[in-house]
Amino acid sequence: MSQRNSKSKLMSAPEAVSRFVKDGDLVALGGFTVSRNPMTLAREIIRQGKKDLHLAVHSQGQAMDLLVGAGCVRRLEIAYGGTGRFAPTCIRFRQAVQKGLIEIEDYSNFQMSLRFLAGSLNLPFIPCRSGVGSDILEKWGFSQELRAGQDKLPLHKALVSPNPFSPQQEPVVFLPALSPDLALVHVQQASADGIARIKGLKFLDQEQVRAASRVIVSCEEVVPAEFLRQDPDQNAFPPFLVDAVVHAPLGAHPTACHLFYDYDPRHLNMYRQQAGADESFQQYLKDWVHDVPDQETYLGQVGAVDLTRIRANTQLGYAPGLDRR
Amino acid sequence: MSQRNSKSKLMSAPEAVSRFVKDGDLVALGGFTVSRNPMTLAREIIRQGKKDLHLAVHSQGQAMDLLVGAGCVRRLEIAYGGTGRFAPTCIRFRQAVQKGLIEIEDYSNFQMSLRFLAGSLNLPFIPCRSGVGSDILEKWGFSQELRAGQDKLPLHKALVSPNPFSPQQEPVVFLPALSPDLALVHVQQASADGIARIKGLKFLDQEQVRAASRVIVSCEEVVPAEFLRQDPDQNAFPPFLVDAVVHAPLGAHPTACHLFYDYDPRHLNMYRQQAGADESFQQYLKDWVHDVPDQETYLGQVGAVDLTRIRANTQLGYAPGLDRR
Amino acid sequence: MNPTYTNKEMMALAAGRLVGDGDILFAGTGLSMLAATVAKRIHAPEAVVFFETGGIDPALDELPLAVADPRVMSGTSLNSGLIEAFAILAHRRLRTISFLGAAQIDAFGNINSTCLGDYQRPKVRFPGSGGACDAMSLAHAVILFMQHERKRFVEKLDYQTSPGWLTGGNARQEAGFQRGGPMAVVTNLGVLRFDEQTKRMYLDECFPGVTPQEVADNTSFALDISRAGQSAPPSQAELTALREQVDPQRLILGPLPA
Amino acid sequence: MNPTYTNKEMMALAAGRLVGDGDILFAGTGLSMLAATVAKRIHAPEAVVFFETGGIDPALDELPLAVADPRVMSGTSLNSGLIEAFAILAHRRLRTISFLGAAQIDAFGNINSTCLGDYQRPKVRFPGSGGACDAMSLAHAVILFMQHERKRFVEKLDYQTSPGWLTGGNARQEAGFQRGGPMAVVTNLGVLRFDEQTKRMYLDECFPGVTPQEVADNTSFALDISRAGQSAPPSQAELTALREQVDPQRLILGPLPA
Repeated sequence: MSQRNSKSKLMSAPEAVSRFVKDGDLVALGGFTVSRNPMTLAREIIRQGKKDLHLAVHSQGQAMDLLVGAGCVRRLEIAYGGTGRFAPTCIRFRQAVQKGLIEIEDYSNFQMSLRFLAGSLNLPFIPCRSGVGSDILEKWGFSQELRAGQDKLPLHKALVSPNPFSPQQEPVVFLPALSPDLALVHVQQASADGIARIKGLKFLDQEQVRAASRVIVSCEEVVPAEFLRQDPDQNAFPPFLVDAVVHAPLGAHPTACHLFYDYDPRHLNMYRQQAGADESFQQYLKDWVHDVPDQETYLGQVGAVDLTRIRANTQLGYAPGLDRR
Repeated sequence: MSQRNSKSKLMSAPEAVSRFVKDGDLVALGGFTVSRNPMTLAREIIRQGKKDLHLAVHSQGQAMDLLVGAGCVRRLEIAYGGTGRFAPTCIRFRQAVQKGLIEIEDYSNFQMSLRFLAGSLNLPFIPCRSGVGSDILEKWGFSQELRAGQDKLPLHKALVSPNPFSPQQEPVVFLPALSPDLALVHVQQASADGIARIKGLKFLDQEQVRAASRVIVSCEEVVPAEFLRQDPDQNAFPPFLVDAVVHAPLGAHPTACHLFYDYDPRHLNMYRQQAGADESFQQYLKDWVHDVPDQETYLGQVGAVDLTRIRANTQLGYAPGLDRR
Repeated sequence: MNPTYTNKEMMALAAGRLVGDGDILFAGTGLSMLAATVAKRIHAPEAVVFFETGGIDPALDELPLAVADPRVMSGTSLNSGLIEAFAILAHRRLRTISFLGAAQIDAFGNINSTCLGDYQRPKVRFPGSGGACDAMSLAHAVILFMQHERKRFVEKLDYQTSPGWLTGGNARQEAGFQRGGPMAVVTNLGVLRFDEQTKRMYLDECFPGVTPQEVADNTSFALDISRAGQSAPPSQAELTALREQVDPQRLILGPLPA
Repeated sequence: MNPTYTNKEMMALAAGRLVGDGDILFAGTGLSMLAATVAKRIHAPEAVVFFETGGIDPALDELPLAVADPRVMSGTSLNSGLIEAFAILAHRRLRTISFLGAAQIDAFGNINSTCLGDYQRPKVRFPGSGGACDAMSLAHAVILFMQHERKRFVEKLDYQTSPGWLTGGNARQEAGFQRGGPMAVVTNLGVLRFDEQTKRMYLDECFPGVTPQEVADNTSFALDISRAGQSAPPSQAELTALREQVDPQRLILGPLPA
């Protein structure tokens, strides 16, 4: 019948963040360590001074570290904070935890993934075979008291219980479902009405979007919906779950976006150096976030040389021969 | 490094079935009602006289009905048996249940899907919010006694238990994971080493394959692995889970295979008529299974006219204007 | 003078009228497909049709005859998995409306699509739940299609495939369901709804030419007919949309009125 | 005369030697990537490398520096989801071998990659489990990389991120794990394994030039060194594969030997 919903959800990053990010939100970040971090959106959140965010991530790198470092985050549920060789442990994350600036709850990657999956499927909880005997189950970052008074937190971090379906009744792990208020993801292509396409690894972006109550998608390219409908097998999630589409070229920089650009080793090394001390980190925030009102200004500051250096080979998806030391 | 496993798993349907299908196997069938049923493989299983199969399906049509009708099936776990307008209830399935020829256990579609998902993820079980208060939970087809003595059956069909993570402790449904011995799926493209691509809806084929101990894939086209590796986002499951690749053009006929051919209304209507009585069904089995040693002979019998009539429009994926009455 | 129409046409249109703009419609095949697509044509252009098989918002240039018909995979915004489709059905932020048929229904809108007689050795076997139990458990609301006969509107189901309002009152909430339940039953005689408090079925509208008593006579359980109004007959615009755009081949509508 | 080599080269090769042909290798970055790919080059051509992020069997024309590096998505047989990757790790029909590093290890191969000091207010915070707890729980076997220092080989972990043999003996099985556990620990001094019965760590091989006593001296807990043999030094073929094919840019290997 080819009669289509064409309501445009296209808007600027400032509009999307001011309309759909609320202080105190439970926020899922898409991407993974050095790939497809929603950086344009994270910088805008910092500029707008959002606070008391409760982040829920599996393995996250740059976006999480920047939000934590900028003081936007109160609570963090996480499996891994690092950017590979550039920062085996995320630097501001490490300092915030060591100084007790944020409340933290640790899970494993599979556990966090399953929790998002359960949230996305409306399952009450999800059991798994990972983690019996570990301190992940023993040591709780969010106490039982805190949990009892908080509708964003399940009663228990996790439970160990016998498997009711096996004669051995072996212990298995029950994990609470995770349903964020908001998911932020950066994708390669989206249409104005919210159809999205992710190329290369999708990590957990789809489950995070489907588990969330609100969704902001930033994208490298805005493309016609009809183009995306020609091969719907490749699309990522139902458009009616998307609240805002933000056109943000290089929106994952300095992390990578498969088929568009590689991670930026120079920027990530610079970040590592500046993030190490409070003063130089504040300077980084000033130079790269607060004094940079929009994505165009940001890209101008990165510069044509570095942007060209990291440009992805269209067949390989990354920048072959890039100096990554 | 581009150094590749190139061990070929290509073999004929008779070889694949004789090597990888065993009497008594717990078998998952891919596809859904009128689409991508593994028909070439089902017919070969009947010709080889495999027996006591325990089928596990969500919504299945033609392949399930044929295997049940031919007497290969002892047990069936199912959510739905039908082929849309051609047989709102599968005909031999209905008769087999009414006559007590097979043991049957009913679940809902979401429940069966979640059970396969749990099997594919090595979860001990999976909880959901679907079915409290229904006879699906109350009435068991496989008794507790039968289950206790059977390593292919979990102790319980399902359990209702309080949600341990919510203050309300509302009742939720626990479902046992499902890990078949064998999965049979028909796909559009596969390489000799077992990389597979499914176009259009994938139903639960991926979860079924990943949950299984053995896997036979039949395909419309055998294509070079290098072609499939150029866009790995579109591939379906890890090749090292595949035991046999069977080249079977029109291998889902008379059900549809998106982008290749539509369902065959003439054949399905003929089947409906012949399946209604025992004698005429035996004639159908003789004409379309036993007397047809291989796929080429089968296609010759379907004939060029009907095959052309159902040929899919390459843009739409089905045969527009096909007489489907 | 009103145009002539068939019973199936009236049913499809009556159900379609219950759809709101922006609703996310979980469609089966048959009448439910007609109801969903005709609503989208007429008064709910922002409604989205999707299928349990995972086809989201297909072009529907031709009517699918099954939820796995290749016509549900073409021109979609997304070809998702089976599991994800049920997740959409259950999504707390979406007003999802499911359409279902059944073999039997009771006074609280619980339905049977599994069998007549004993479960182990039934007199008649039907296809089974499919997604029906899930839709009745998880959707925001469900619209049921039934043939209105005493043997189908029964005091007690032979098999309760899908939970409606269970035993009525708060029973559904106490069973742990977060939302949902049947909102209406559309039959060949009229439209029935469920009392706010008791959750027991009552007659809301009779189709033109049908009397409330006729509906009660075709119902095995006691039916409140005191609130019954009359359904508006199909308008010319409704019939035109249904006949010319939704099912021009009359694959589901069947023969035109005599 | 044997060729000269660095400690990292010896570690990568020693771990690579533990890989069997046809193994499904769950690789992290750093040394584990080198071990997996060099094994595939030398003696295990049918081995398959995959990543927790979902990249299965990538071309690896260049070394990834993180498991989400776009180099793990290119030329793969499948770009799967994160969840599916862990499912592969756990698949009963696959001999999956995982490579992990850690900050601390105890005598039963339990590891810490979370923090030193109190969990709530740690002295040093590390990245966290990532997939480590899952690999130790679900893989067929795990090979661990460690710097051999007393502060890392400890009597009691500050935080037990990932379950190894737990308290030894049958403890792992009793905790419900279906398989797995650490098979070896490769350090800068040698290769350690776990006793069949007690599951306690013992020294299996010293690297050339290292004495068993040196290993014991760098271990805080009592270590059985009575069974220690000597590792073969890297062959020229091994070094050539590692240096010329696996990490020609020496991104992970670091400087060449002096």
